[in-house]
Amino acid sequence: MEYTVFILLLPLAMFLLLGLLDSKLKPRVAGILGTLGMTVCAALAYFTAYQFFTQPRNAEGVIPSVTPYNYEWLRFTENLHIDLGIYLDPISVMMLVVITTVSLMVHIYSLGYMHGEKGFQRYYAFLSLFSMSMLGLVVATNIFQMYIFWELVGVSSYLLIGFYYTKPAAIAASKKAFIVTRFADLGFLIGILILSFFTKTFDFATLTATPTAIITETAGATFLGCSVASWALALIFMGGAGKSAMFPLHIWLPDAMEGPTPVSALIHAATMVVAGVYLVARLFPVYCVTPEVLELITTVGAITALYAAIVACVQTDIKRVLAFSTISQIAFMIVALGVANDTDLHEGLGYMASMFHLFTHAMFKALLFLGAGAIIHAVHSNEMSEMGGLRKYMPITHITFLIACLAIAGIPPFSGFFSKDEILTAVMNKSTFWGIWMTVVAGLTAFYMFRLYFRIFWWKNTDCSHHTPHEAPLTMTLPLIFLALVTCVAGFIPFGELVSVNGQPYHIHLDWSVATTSIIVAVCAISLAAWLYLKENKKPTAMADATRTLHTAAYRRFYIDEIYLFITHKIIFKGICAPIAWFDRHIIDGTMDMFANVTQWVSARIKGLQSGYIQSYVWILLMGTLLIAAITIICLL
Amino acid sequence: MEIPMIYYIVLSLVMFFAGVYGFITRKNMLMMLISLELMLNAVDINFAVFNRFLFPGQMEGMVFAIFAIAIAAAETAIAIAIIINIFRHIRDIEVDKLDDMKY
Amino acid sequence: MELLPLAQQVIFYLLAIVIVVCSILAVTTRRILRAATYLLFVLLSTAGIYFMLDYTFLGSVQIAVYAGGILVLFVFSILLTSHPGERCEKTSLTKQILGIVAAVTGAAVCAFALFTYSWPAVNLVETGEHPIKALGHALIGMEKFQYLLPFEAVSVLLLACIIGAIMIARKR
Amino acid sequence: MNFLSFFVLIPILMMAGLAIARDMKQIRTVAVTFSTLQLGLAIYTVFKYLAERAAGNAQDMLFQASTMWYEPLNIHYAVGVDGISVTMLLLTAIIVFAGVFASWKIEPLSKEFFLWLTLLSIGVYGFFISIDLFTMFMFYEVALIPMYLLIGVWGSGKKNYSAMKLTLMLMGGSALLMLGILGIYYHSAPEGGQLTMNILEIAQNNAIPHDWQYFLFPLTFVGFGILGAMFPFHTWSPDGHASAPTAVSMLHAGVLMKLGGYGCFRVAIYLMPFAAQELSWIFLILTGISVVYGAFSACVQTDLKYINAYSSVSHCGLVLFAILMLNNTAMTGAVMQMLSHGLMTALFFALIGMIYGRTHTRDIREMGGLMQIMPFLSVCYVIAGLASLGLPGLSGFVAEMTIFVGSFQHTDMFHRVFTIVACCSIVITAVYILRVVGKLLYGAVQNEHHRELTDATWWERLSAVTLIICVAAIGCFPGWISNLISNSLNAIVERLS
Repeated sequence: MEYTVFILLLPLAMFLLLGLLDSKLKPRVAGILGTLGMTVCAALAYFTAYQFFTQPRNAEGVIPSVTPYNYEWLRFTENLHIDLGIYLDPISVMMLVVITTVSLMVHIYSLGYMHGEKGFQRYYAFLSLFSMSMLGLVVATNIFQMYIFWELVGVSSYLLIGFYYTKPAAIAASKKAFIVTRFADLGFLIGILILSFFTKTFDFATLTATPTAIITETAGATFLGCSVASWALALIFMGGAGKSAMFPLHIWLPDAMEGPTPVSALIHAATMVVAGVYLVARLFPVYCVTPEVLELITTVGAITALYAAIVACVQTDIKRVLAFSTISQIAFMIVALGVANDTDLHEGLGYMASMFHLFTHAMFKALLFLGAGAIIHAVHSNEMSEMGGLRKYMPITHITFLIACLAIAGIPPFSGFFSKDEILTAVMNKSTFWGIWMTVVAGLTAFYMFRLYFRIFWWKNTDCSHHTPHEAPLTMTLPLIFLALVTCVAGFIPFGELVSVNGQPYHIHLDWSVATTSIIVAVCAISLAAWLYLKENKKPTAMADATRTLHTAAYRRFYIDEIYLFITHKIIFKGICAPIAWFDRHIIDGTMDMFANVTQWVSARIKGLQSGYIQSYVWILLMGTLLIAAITIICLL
Repeated sequence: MEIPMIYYIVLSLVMFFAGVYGFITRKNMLMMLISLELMLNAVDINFAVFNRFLFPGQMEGMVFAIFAIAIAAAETAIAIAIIINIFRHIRDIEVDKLDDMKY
Repeated sequence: MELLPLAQQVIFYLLAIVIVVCSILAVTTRRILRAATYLLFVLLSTAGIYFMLDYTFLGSVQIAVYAGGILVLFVFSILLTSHPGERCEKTSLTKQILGIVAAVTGAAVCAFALFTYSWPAVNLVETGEHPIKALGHALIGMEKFQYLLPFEAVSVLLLACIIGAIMIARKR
Repeated sequence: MNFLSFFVLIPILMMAGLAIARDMKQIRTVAVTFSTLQLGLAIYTVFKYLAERAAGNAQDMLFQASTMWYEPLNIHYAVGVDGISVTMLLLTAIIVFAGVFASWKIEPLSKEFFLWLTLLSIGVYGFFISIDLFTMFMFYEVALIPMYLLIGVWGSGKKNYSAMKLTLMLMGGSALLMLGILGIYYHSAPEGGQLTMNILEIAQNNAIPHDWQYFLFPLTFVGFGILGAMFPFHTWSPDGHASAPTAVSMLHAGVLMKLGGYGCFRVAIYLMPFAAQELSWIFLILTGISVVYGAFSACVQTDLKYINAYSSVSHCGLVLFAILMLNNTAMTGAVMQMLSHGLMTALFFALIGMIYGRTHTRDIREMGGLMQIMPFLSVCYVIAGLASLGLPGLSGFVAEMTIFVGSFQHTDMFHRVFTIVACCSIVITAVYILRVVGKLLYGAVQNEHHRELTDATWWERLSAVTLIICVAAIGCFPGWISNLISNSLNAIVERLS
């Protein structure tokens, strides 16, 4: 399967081609070239998936993982070396499919959405760069390769968020996204360093094959009461949490919506943000040897899920709502991983559920974002208050959006139902408390999604006197329809057969008690949303007024951003950087200047001796001579 | 030759230190030059006197006195040329005004 | 010069008084032209001293070069650079004191050295005047006690001086 | 004659050529021809070196040659190269080449400018090829002195102050160095043996007593460390770089600061391994501070060159930091960091110079939205920034990661903790780089007059593109250069154990 290397090289070539030629290409040509490249790439990915999953299973019933390509890129020591390679196992192949599909859809969609934008070619170049990096990330053979592509996706995300580089908000958002994730990456890097120091390898295959090695190697080494192994893994998770926008590192994601909407769909909904989940899944056997870290992961995920869901309920910018919903949904996946275990298939249900949700979520969240893009394209605003009653004007968008909302709310038979149900079951198995917690979050999800849906498509009958919204062009609706179809059928894919914690096929069976509960909760939430938002009325405002404090707090995202702002500006900039700069200029440099000044002062003082007046010289010369003469005479006497 | 050698030397001594005094106190460059001539002259006397009294058969002292006079003449010529040149530039020949090239 | 001892003494004292007085006046007078004149007296008296010592050639050189040549230069330059009757400004008291201190201590130390030194017994031989011919040989000879090298050096120096003086003083 | 001497000879010929050049065109022709020649020679050296190694030549230094120069002190003109010097020679040649194009329109006194610049490069080349302590020191001085004139005459801002400060501080460093070198010389052979200045012989004799090493190691390390901008001796760097003309900043930050790191390797660590191990912790603290401190300082600067100078403090701090880790990987990282920092900082300074040449200000508060006005320069600036903050695929990442991984392999806990402290710089670097990029390139145009400015000319493009290609090449294919360096380091590392 050596051809898989072209899945990476093709987008890279596209990036170089489009990036270097830039404005020398016609926008249209650039767009089509990029899309074609991605199409080939997607075809290759599908073929890979087909080939991979149809392989004969080995004796344990596991699909053997394949490393079709591995190149030693940089050697550090005897054991440590960064390889660039391709590692195919169920989850990476699944990710290949997800990424290429969504990316292809976004490529096609952008042909219409970004039409006429300045820097169209650049946009496609960045998209290709991102696709390349993301694909490289998921097929990484070793943790350092992952880190490399991890950084690359970070940069592509930075470039794409800041695509409208004249808009201050976009610049700030891109900067924020990069720096927050960079901070998380610091944890990732330190985690890698610690892990590799003890296990003497970066290689995933080796790491996961002997996951207990880290425990034996680090035996006795503790730091602040926890074993070094836990620290390493927790730090690596920190990297994942940063990319996946887990609380409290989530602050960059809502702001990242300043980027073009298709970018949000690709990067900040479907692919890049699930990198954290993927990272934990990739190292899952290793995580399993440190249960305390898994508990940490569960807790972080659960808090994030609830937090994001609450905030999503009161946001007014549709992309922000979707962003918080993304955070919340990723938190679902994280929680599912946290409650899983690799002892057997049943214990490891969370792992499978998490991956399944990742898959379905990527499709319907991309759909939601692309739909939102179509709406924004039509209304020229992100604010809900500008919208309403759009169902008449944009039928295709309406239907596909509804499908996606139903999917995310967990209504059968849409894909979200199946995956979310597995997650709830897994959580319920582990702990009832978290199970109820997550069910509540699922309910909230249904509520805020339908709040969004009703608010956009129903609410009022828009007069649209000055501007009539119209359905998007074909290039934009086609991806919507495609993704909607996928959303409808994805739930029936026998996902557990392909992906499971130890690779053996797992037959998904619905736990009807959990499923029924969640459906009931979802339906109630939807009804509540319908009651509040179906027709234009004063109820929502009244409710908001009734819970003013909570509402404002949630609207301001519980002031987390303000706290960050305080820390960065007041503490880091004013409290550390500025004093250091002052110290440097005045104390350190001052000391150096002082040496110079003292020297100068002394010379100025003794300069009088070198007056330049020949008479003083003569006088001094004479007196000196006389002194010497006198001394000589006295001595001779 | 009734006059003892020491008389001559004391004479030149007085002349020399008169020159020193003049050189140190006067600001006018020409005056300094005059003082300088006094000192040179005192030295010439010493040459001649030592030659005469201590080594009467030889003439080193005299020869060197002649050389000294020649060099003094040369030096004076140059010095005066310089002084006049300076005078042309700054209309003055006081030494303490000559500080353009200082520092 | 054959002179009576008394006459010798009288002449010496006369010359000595002229030299001492004129030297001191030369360095203290505030009129520069007078200073030059005093210098002339000093130079002439010095020439007198040389004559007394039987160095007639030296004495005549002294008169010709110093009194005749250099002094004329001085007078010219003085006239060029100052107005007639102009007085130099008074030297400051500090400077005077410094000068006096330097001169007096210097003189004292030298005098002390002179008077405490035990001179070799001066065996004054009446040699009369050195023949000019011998002097001429000494100046251009290359043997021991002959001075061709310094002579040439001085001649080159003089040449350089002439050129230098012209270069410096000429108008640009 | 040994072909390494051409590294010194070609610039001398170039100076002769410049001396007879009459107008700007001829000056440029001469400069371009010779710097290209030099670049060719550097590349040739790399290949020849690799071929020689492949042929199995296992000497520590290849292409050695030695000529007696001053008998009483046994000073030789001795040359030889290993992987590290070859890398540095290549770096120098690239930067000089780019620097020539960056100073295409230097005014006034262009001929003199190029003459001094060439003299500076002679010093640098000579330093890298020398294996005799005294020759090395002499070339070091040759490289320092022209700086004074180059900054003082062609600089901007407080140029006299900066030139003076830079020269005096570096001279202070070389005074320490002179002392250190003499100390090494007088202990270079066992009792009664022939004293020598040759580094290889000194290393072979290994005769410097331990108590003397305690004294000489700090002298030499600080002496070179001053040039490597080690805290607290870095303050010449912000002022010096800010005032220097473009090509000089490039050469200075790009190459001259590397003399410090290279010297620490070649003299301090290689010749005094015992003290290096015993005293490394002191300097580790200092360099660790440099790394973080430089980055923090850069965060609040407003002058582009100051930002870059502090960033250089941080990055060069990392070089010395890694050297002190005393293991092969970290030291390989250090050399790669020298190379990488040299290239990208030269790129930065070149771009800043080009921007400054147009806007006549370097204050980021007075500029904005340059991306719309000069897209080419802006894109290059972004690339340089990304390289600086360690984007994979560009050289900074490779070097930093090699350093971090290598440093973290140290068996001592203290060293590992300090590695983590140094790692923090990657975040701070991102902060100040993005701050500049955001303010300078993105956003609305601050000054309406800037709208009329033009984008890069062909020679500016050539200069920037050369550097970018090198940065990207190292970033994408680091393997061969890492092997080249790491093989040469074995000799040094063996002495340490």
